[in-house]
Amino acid sequence: MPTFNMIQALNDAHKVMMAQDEDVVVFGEDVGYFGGVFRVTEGLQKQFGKTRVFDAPISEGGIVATAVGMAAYGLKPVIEIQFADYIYPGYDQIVSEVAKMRYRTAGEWTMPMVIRTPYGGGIFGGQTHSQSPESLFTHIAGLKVVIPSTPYDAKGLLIAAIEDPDPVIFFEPKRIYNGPFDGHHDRPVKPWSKDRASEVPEGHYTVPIGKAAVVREGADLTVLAYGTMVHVALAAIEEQGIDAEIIDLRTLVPLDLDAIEKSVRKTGRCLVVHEAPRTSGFGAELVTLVQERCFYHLEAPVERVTGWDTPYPHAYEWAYFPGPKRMKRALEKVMAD
Amino acid sequence: MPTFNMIQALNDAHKVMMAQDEDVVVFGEDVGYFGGVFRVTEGLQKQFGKTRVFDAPISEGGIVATAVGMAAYGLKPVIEIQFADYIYPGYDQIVSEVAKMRYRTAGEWTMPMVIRTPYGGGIFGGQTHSQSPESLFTHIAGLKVVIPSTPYDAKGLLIAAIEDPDPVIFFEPKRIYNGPFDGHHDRPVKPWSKDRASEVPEGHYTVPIGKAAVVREGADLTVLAYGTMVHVALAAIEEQGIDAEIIDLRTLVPLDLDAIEKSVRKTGRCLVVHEAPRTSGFGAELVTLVQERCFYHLEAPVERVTGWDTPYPHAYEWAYFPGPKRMKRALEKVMAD
Amino acid sequence: MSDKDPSLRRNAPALALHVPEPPFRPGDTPDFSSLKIPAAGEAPRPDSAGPASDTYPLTMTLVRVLGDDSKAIGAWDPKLDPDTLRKMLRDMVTVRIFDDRMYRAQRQGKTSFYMKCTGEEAIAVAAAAALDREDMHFPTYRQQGLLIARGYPLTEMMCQIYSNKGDRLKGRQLPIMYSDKPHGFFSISGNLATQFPQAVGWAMAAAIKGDSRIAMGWVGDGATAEGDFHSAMTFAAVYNVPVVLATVNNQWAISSFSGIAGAERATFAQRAVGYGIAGLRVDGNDALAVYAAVKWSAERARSNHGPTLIEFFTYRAEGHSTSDDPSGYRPTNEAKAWPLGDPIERLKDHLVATGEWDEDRDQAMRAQCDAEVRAAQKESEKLGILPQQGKDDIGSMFEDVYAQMPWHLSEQRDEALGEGRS
Amino acid sequence: MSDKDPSLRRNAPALALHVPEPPFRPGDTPDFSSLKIPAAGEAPRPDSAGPASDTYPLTMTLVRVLGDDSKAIGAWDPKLDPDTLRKMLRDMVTVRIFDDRMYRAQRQGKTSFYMKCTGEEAIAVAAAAALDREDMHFPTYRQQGLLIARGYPLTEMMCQIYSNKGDRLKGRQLPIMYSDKPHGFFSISGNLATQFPQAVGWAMAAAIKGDSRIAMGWVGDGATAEGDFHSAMTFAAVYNVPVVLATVNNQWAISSFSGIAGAERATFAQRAVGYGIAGLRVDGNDALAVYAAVKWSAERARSNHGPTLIEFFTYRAEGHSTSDDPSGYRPTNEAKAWPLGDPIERLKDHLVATGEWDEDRDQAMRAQCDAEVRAAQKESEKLGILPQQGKDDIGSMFEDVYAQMPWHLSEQRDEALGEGRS
Ligand SMILES: Cc1ncc(C[n+]2csc(CCOP(=O)(O)OP(=O)(O)O)c2C)c(N)n1
Ligand SMILES: Cc1ncc(C[n+]2csc(CCOP(=O)(O)OP(=O)(O)O)c2C)c(N)n1
Ligand SMILES: [Mg+2]
Ligand SMILES: [Mg+2]
Repeated sequence: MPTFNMIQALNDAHKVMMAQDEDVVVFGEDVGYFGGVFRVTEGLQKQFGKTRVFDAPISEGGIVATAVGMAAYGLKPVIEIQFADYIYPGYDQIVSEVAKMRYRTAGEWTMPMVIRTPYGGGIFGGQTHSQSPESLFTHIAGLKVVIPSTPYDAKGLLIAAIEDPDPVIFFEPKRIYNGPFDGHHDRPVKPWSKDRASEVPEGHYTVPIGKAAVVREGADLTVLAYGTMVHVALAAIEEQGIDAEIIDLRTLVPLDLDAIEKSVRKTGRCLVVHEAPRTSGFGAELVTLVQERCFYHLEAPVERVTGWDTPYPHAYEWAYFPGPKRMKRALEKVMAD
Repeated sequence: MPTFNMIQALNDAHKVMMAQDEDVVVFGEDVGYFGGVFRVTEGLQKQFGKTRVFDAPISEGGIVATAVGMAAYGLKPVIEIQFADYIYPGYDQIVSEVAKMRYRTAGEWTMPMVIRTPYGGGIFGGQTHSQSPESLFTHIAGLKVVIPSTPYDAKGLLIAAIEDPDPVIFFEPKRIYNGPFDGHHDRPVKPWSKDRASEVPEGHYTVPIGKAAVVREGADLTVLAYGTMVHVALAAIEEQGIDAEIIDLRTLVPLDLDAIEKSVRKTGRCLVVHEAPRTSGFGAELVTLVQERCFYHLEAPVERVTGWDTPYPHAYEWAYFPGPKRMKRALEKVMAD
Repeated sequence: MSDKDPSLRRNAPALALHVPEPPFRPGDTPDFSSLKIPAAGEAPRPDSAGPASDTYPLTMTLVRVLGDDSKAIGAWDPKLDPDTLRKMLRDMVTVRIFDDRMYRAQRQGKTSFYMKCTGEEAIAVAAAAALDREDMHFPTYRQQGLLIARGYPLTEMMCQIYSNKGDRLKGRQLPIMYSDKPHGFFSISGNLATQFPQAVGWAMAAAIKGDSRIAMGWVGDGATAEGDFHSAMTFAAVYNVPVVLATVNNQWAISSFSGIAGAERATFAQRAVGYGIAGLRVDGNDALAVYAAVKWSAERARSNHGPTLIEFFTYRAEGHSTSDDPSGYRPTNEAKAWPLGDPIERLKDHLVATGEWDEDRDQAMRAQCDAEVRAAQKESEKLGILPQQGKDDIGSMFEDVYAQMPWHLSEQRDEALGEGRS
Repeated sequence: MSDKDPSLRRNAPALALHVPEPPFRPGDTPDFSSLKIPAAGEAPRPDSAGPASDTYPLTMTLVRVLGDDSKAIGAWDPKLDPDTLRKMLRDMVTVRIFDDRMYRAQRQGKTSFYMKCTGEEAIAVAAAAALDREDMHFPTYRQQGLLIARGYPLTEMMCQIYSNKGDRLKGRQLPIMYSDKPHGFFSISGNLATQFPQAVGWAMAAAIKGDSRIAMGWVGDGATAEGDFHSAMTFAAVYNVPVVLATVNNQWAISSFSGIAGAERATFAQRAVGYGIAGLRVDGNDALAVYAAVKWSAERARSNHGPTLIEFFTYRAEGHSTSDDPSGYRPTNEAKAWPLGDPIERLKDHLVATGEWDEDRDQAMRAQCDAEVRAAQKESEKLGILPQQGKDDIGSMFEDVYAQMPWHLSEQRDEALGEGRS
């Protein structure tokens, strides 16, 4: 089995699907000859030709809009938005068109497409290369929202997303493209090759959309996380010596509520973790669901660990990023109450 | 004291501020000669001239962007987005520019502007004249989000918004422009003139941003609502004979958390109400805050009454709108638990 | 306090903001005598496979075929056979009658909303005739003529307008937001201009697949200001996309005249020059000119010579929609004063002038169309009108959000059904 | 399964997608001999108060002033005095040295990111010289020359780059995202093209207020594809806005050549024609031509004759940023092969050719600039480099989100301070 980092895993998912399905086309800024600024589409143009893999004008709105037209024709566009921070010029087409097409045409036109985009902090990218806008998509009926946290899941989820009959916003945690990150920015970077999840099967396989993964079983606390924060959370509970169950949501919409309920009923405590700003972040929906469904099982308020309600400030990368200290305080709180 | 409906009250707020402050300019689609499709800006062009009140090209992005430039110059733009459903082409400028300008320039450039937009259902407007996208703005640090529910508040809040040093997204509940609405669409429409809140003082006054209003005191339940739903909630608790305290939030960001906490601590139960779709709606943030802050006072899970997680379907106006029946079931649930 | 300090500047003149104003407002007497209308037959017709720059002069004039004597004249005369012309006339008349009936139905409370295309019937009807049946349209809400010309059942349209049991869109869309794949009519969006770059995307897909079908995108003069217009033009130009991009310049966008979209300085066709693609400006009330221009552009696209932007110059003869009263912003008799005439009368006059039509046949045809529309209305009203809808099959509201209904929508459906029963 | 059914179509040709490809890729030998470069002095200079259409021929050529003999020639010669020229040369040299030092600082780990404007120095520097000091720029990240030409302290720029204690933006912005109101330099945005319509809005405000200051907006060739470009052009045209809109066509947008933004079919200046505003296409490596074009456009704007779109044709001589390695997508020697030369050498040669400069003075000036940049670097590094930042004054992170800090940010600040202490 090959050992892949997340970029290679995503690249491989493209290759598998482009070879399997002639209707899959890939475009976006710099994705063609160059293979994308994070190199996720490297080699695709060479292998599949310029009319299936090509550079797009710098117009996120135009990229999404033409993908809508292509999906209406019957293709399956897999488009890249270079950074999630730049998805907003395409927001109208995503919200008003992509998300609502199946509904408003009663299924006559559907929008099978994947909108891939790197998101999140941890790379000193400043205000416009660090954002985590996922909750802005979870509010939009008709979209699925997927976020992998390992090479294995990245490939399997991307294949599932391409095969999905509905549009998928596919957020890629760029901080962990090359290796998992435990939140300790002052420690040496670990490559994926040292991690079991970098063993990625060849060829076609899927990780189902809508299914969370229990990445660590535990009895005393349920931690809900996704993307980079799965790794930060894992490290934090080990450091704090808490027997927590960690659920990697993997899909935000549709959410695997069963997995969450089952765990919280067991542990009686819950901590929700994300990089995005706190107010109206997806954590709010998670906390709300947990208190709606598990109210009488809760021994303490559900806590949130999040980014701050500010833009992402360049020099304060590690004061903004919800790292081990923020985790520690929240863990202490949720366990103490 | 004149008796105004909400449109007249908003119109009057413009007049007061345009007369008082030469830097206030008003533009948007059809707002000039015609006075706007809902007539909120009627007569302003005649009174203040074409260079202070004018029609804009159909480009919500351009409208917001030029307002950014004007605010940078030192003007105070008050712009209209014809329907909230059409705000998305301006979303990038709002999220990336308006919201972040003060922060990224450390206060060198500020964005005092008001983005007014009619929102919400109840008028058979179908998918694209009925949306309630407020939560998409509450997640964006740097924006204030205001929603009035009466003519008195509409004028006072709009004046406060124009005077505010920061950008305000000002959502106007279009269903109650002409009269309050209790959710019973089959009953005759009541005009504002029959309501005390239509007594609107002449001249300048403000309703403070960031302060909720307790529109009904009560002991057994706290209902958090805004916009049209304030009136629906009032009617519903009367019909159910519940001694509920109803809080009209009026401002979503910054939220009047004190008012909420105080009330929930007293009542021990809480119901959150909005028209917007449920998942990641602003209700999620409200529920989360209540359970974070009042966990040990809660006698039952906080409930949500919301629109559905679907687009707003034309013919199903009243099956979509969170009306008396949805209120009733939620009230029963939150009181029974 | 604003930033400006005029004292900073020596003796520079004061800057001034120009706010465009239409020539006539309520109370004025509309007078279009100063409008320069090129004579029919004057415009040259370049080779459809030629360089885009050959068309640039055509972006600043008007392609017109029907002369004052109602004869077809010049290089753009498509030389259509009389049957085709008679079908076009019939389709246009049907559109007009359909609009009148449905407008009235809205006024009678049978539905919530309606939009007419009065005065613009030639555009969609002749475009439908000029494209192939398999080509795909990405329309706005004023291209009902496409559906009617392609033979879409009137009853289907009406059921959509009534959101009734026969509505294939299950009551989910505002009236007139049709969608029909078999008739090559893409779902109309309430969000202006979104369809314009989508048309380009569809045509890109056709090109990727080596198909031979092309796409035609539609947008109003006002909506050209949206960023999506620019996306469409840019992508169409970059990838030499086989698409026909049409701007219907009916000179109004609700209450804003076309100057607010930039028409004081440039024609809408002229935008093509900026991107180096072909552009044509066409008398939109001249069905033959419309046909000829679309045919030319389709030929160009289909032979891989690239996209064309066409401006159809016309006049919105009625209110924007049933929610609009244009007497608030323009003279009530402006439509009558508009010099390019009624497209239906102009085509009829042409047929009469060429001996292919007469008053009797015209009356009979109109009576027939009227009867058809009435019959369709009766038929569709059997399936219900809007005020009766929205009570049954509430569960359907939760379908088609996704291919498979996820748990949260099933739960909400059950809640909604519970409400329905309570 | 796609929709297409080619059998539907008789013998129509297969459609094909054209995907633009740059002339040279890694491994190729760049050869620009087929590039048509108009001779200096050839382009006519219309009256700046004349109709926009007078400029249309100028959108498809190049305004050039510096001839092969390094003499200034033709109607566009701005006839600048030697002191002004020497200042421009000095500013350009300073920019180049500054870029080199800061690039190196990034490579040394002193900061996270840097972007050079090598080869494009003439554009910002000459534009700064041509506009009035009070006019407002809405720049992109490659107009550091504006700040340097306007005398903004190099230390301030460097402190921003290091996000250090001296950074007036409090470490919040990515390096090179400067902002300085007193120097008429609007906050650079990471979101491409957003500033372009903002410039138009600022100039609209100036016009509303009867001010005499104008605005200048900047955008790259690649970023012209954004909807914001269209907003800027539309609003500028509609309201006859006193703004100069500049597109710096350096032929690359990261790895995408300008063909991906539409340059195969039209120049970027030509976009002006589509909106009916003035347009100029200028040799961006010719400081005199840049100066003359901006001066002309400023005159036009200031006398209420409306906006101008200028395309500065140049070449991005280095990588996009410190994150980019251009050898992955273009020949490494392409910059050298680029025929329009180095703007610094060209201006220097002109000064030498006119007897206003010599090698010795040049060496001395460069040494001086170098010393100044080094001194500034030393000075600013005293206030810290990036790796040391982000630990102190964590509370400042919560300021300036709003004018008054709301409760939720105070709470979060306290949390953050708690973390800082723990
Ligand atoms: C994005 C967006 N903004 C605003 C509107 C509201 N609106 C509906 S129609 C219209 C005018 C459109 O004018 P035009 O494009 O000229 O088309 P016409 O109605 O004349 O056919 C406006 C502003 C909308 N539907 N979508
Ligand atoms: C809205 C947006 N999309 C994408 C990007 C990523 N990006 C940064 S610079 C760049 C290329 C810009 O090229 P161009 O406009 O030609 O300017 P240049 O770098 O050549 O000066 C891209 C795609 C961005 N910053 N903003
Ligand atoms: Mg129009
Ligand atoms: Mg460039």
